Amino acid sequence: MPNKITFCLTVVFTLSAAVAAIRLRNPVHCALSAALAFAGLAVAFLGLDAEFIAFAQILVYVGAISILSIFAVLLTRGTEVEPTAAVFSRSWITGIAITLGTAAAILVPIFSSSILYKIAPAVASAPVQMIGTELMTHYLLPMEVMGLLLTSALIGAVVIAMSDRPEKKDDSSHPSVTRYPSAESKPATKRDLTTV
Amino acid sequence: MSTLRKEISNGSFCGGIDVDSPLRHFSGATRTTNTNGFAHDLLEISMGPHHPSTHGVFRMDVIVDGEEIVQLKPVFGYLHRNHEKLAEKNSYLGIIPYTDRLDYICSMTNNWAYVLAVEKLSGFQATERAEYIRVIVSELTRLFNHACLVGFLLQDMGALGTPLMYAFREREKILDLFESLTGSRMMCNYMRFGGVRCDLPEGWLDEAKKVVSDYPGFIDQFEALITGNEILLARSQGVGVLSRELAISAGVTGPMLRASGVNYDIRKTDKYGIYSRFNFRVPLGDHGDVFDRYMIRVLEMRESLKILEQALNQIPAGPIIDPKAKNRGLRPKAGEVYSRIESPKGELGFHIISDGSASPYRLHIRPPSLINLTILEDMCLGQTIADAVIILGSVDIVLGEVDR
Amino acid sequence: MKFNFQGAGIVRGFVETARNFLGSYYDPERLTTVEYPERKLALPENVRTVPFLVYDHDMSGLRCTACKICEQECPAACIKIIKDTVKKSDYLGKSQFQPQVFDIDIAVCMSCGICAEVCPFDSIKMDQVYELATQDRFAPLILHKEQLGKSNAYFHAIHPTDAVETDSLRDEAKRKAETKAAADAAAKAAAAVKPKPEISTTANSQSVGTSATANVEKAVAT
Amino acid sequence: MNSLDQIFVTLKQWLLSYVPTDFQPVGSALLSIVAIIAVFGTAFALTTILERKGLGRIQNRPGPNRVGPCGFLQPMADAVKMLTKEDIVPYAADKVLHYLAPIVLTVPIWLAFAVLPFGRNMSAIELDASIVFFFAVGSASELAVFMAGWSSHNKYSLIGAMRGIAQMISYEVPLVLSTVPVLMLSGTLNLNEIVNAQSGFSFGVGQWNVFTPWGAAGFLLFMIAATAESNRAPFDLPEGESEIIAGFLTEYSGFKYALFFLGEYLGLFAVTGLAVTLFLGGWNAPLAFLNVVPSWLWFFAKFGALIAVFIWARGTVPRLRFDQLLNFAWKFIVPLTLVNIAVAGIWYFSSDHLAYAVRWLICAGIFLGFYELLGRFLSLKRAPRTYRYAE
Repeated sequence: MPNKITFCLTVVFTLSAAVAAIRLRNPVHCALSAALAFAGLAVAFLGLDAEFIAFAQILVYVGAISILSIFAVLLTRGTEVEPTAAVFSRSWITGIAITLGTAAAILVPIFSSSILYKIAPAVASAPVQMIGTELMTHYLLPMEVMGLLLTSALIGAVVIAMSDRPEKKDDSSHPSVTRYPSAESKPATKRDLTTV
Repeated sequence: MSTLRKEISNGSFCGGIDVDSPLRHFSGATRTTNTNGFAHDLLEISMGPHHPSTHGVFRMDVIVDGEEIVQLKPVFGYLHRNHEKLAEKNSYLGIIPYTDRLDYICSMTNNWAYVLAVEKLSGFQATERAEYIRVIVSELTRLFNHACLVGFLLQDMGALGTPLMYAFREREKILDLFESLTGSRMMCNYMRFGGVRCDLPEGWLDEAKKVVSDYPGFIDQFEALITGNEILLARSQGVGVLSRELAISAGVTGPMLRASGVNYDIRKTDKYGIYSRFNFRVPLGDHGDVFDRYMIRVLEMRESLKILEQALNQIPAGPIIDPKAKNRGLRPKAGEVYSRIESPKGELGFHIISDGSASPYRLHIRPPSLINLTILEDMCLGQTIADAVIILGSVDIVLGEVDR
Repeated sequence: MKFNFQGAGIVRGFVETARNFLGSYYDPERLTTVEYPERKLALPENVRTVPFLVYDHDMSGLRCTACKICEQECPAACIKIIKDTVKKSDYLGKSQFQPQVFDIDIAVCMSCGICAEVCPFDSIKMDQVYELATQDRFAPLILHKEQLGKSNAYFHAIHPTDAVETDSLRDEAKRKAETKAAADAAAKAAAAVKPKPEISTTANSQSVGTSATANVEKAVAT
Repeated sequence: MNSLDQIFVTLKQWLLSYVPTDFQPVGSALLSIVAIIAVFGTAFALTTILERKGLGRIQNRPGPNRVGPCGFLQPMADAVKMLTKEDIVPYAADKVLHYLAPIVLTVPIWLAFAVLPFGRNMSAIELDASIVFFFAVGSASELAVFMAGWSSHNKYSLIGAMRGIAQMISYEVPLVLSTVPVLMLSGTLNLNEIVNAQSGFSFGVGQWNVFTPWGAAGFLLFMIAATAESNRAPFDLPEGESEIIAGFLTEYSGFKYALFFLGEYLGLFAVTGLAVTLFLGGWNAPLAFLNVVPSWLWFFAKFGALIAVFIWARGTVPRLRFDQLLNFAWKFIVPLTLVNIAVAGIWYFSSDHLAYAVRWLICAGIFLGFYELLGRFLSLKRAPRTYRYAE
């Protein structure tokens, strides 16, 4: 019974955070609400006794992904809300179509899956050690492929970021020197300086 | 493009603010495009006049791109106290205490610069002993000014006051000397036309010798604490580079100029007072960056110690003031004079025009802090906010002197 | 002796701060703070804060003659003097004005000591009190004659060298004045035979004049 | 000896015996919470005063010594001052986020203490992946820093916040990576088991991880990353008082500021506790005969010593610049942690073939060689300077 209450609370919390993430007008608020929704998901995982997944969810999604989305929001400078902007996007019909399609794509396999008719094991725990062993043996190839993909993405990001900054000009061509026109014409010698 | 314009005219830098908010004009942000065509925001920050590291009430109007400075406007005048105008109402003697308050760290050198100008105007000559005393107190001033400067510089760099406290510990010893000599620690009001106000108290020379002989230990300690520190090197080398040409054409003087590699020290070029009798060298830097300015000050402290050792040993007995020199009710004949000395911060000059009355017709001060500050933007462009703070720290300004 | 590995500079800094930290427990050089209200440093003799007026014996013996030189010379213009209407006899026997009002606004005073330097009568001197804070920033910071007047003994206590020198100068001036007075009395006695009253006044003012010059020189020289 | 060692465990069991069986798990949790809040709340108060006194001593001055005996009531005075100060919220601030930020910082940090073993049988909850839990709850502090800086609507705050997030994300990587060798060689993610793995003695000296080359290197790297992660000098850029006033804290006052202050110190305590647990043998005694001293006392002794190191660093080094800070993380610390993982692998696989001392020297040599080379390479631009003198 207490588990069910916890579950319901978590569901309400997570869903409202998710709705807020979509509906709030300020993108920064949206990003923070998304972080809350991620945290709610982590609690749901905990309710399933999947400790490792729950902590990884917080570590990766709350700690990194949401921060990244905040960075993205700030860098694209989308935080200004125009007062005249419509609440709904004009392309909402397309949006609904995509949403329904995605939901169907997820829901159909779930309902047709045999998992629904399985009886849940008494202790549904996945020890960390088991996860690690499985990742390193059975799922080694997918993991390596993912690692490769992420690395190449990382390198790509670095390359894009590197070309952003123009080469620094050297000091001799500093534009402000020309503000003092006598600078080039007068060589600095001791004699020049001693005259008052 | 139209939305872009709108955002510029809205001028707010990030969310959380209503476009109709009366506060929106506080945030001045403009949008530019860089070479790659990415649009990005410029942020205007008003650093100061109430800012922890602007060394008083000084303001830097900074426009940054990220943390990189693209424009910097120094704004001063917040500490303007009318010293030059006050001088026109005061007697020549009564101006001396006001000079204490220009560069309130180094009252002795300020006194000297002013007194030297009046002596030049009225033809007085300081006595032999007074000349030695002047050199001694001025070099002591240079010692603790440089110590404090490097302390403040490291404070600006975030060293939480430890180097500053060590510098202050040594400064206290010198201030104690000044207190027993002149009666005041900082506002010494010590020099007079033709000499100095009072003679050295008994045992003062021995105490001064002790302070001077202990001082190298302090510099060694200080250098062990910080000079080799990799963070200091990384923070200060190549930061705030001031080229030799720019330094000369902008009229920069003092350790800042010498850090840029220009051999110019008024103690050597003008040989005012009795500096020609002492054997000392002028350290010169090659890079003109913050680290060179730091090192030049450290090295100058060591050279000042040499002068002090010679002066303390050679000081003759005799009168401390020329009895012919008139201090109260001085009315120098009409004329104009400019006199300068090497103050710890640079060339400190006094330009006095006398109309023969009891007060100067006009007194103008050439403050090294102000002149050295004018090129702040040139040193800061392309650097970050954190750099601007230490570049300002390395200029060595005292706002009392900048704003007068 | 210098090890140069990466980070050596930082390590040396750590050693230095550790030395200072440990040193603060046994080396007074490394714990220089003076805990002020409990412990006060002895002030050097030359220390000056705000001016005070010296009197001999009691307030009626105030040395000030309301000559207003200090008022004129004060760079901050913080001194206000109003002459009394009646003259009193000073220590030389010469009748002099005393100040009816002598106010110093120590909120304005910048403790430069020029008033003490220019005073020809050794009357105004620099005090050494430094706990001057008040709760009201106007009235209590204007010191009146009664607060400013302090005894010669106090002067001796805070500036012994200067006080001894001043006293010897004053004693000498007094002795001279007495000799003069005696000479004058003799002259008077002689003049009683042949009366010529103008001489005595001239002689008297002459004697005051010399003592004043001597004092000015002394004030400049110290 | 055993009774003193287990005194808190016994006390808790004795108290729980008065609680109905159904509520015992809740009661146990509540007791642990009370104990943790009491102990680390006191530690917070003590650290603030001891830090100021220690810094004072470093700077040739006695530090605060006016309030109470030797100034030890100063935290009380500070608390009274903080709580009675006006709580100012800027007009243009995002009020909800401005209000929530200190809470978001402080609350998750308390959770981190749940998994730390403070003594034998003394950890609040036993988790299989307790170190993952620790890092997970710690990651919320980045959000709090961002919320505080962004919601204040102050330029300094915003700069501080951006510095804060970039710094904390960058240093989270080496922080986690530097713990990897320990996890590899202990073969567990459970902090209690990691401590148990260090409980042996060889020649009477504790088998702590820090006494191995990869452990010593990992410890140093972990401490550097922890300093940055908890925004302490020389990595206090998000606050950087000489540059950006107080960074993301600029617009905070009164109670909220106090909460931030508390949160920062608790974060420091948490990572320090983790450093003790991972590298310094947790609650184990350093020498075999010192086992008589209660285990929790050992934990807090090591904890205090590490806090002192943080204070010492704060009194010594200047602050880095922002780009240097990130370069230091990505170009120096992260590669070194990776090298250290490799060194740990070499250490593990060479155990059968080489003598202990040889193994030690080889592993230390590899790490130090990389350290020196990488350092040289990164500071190539800096040549030693000489200065000319003019006569």
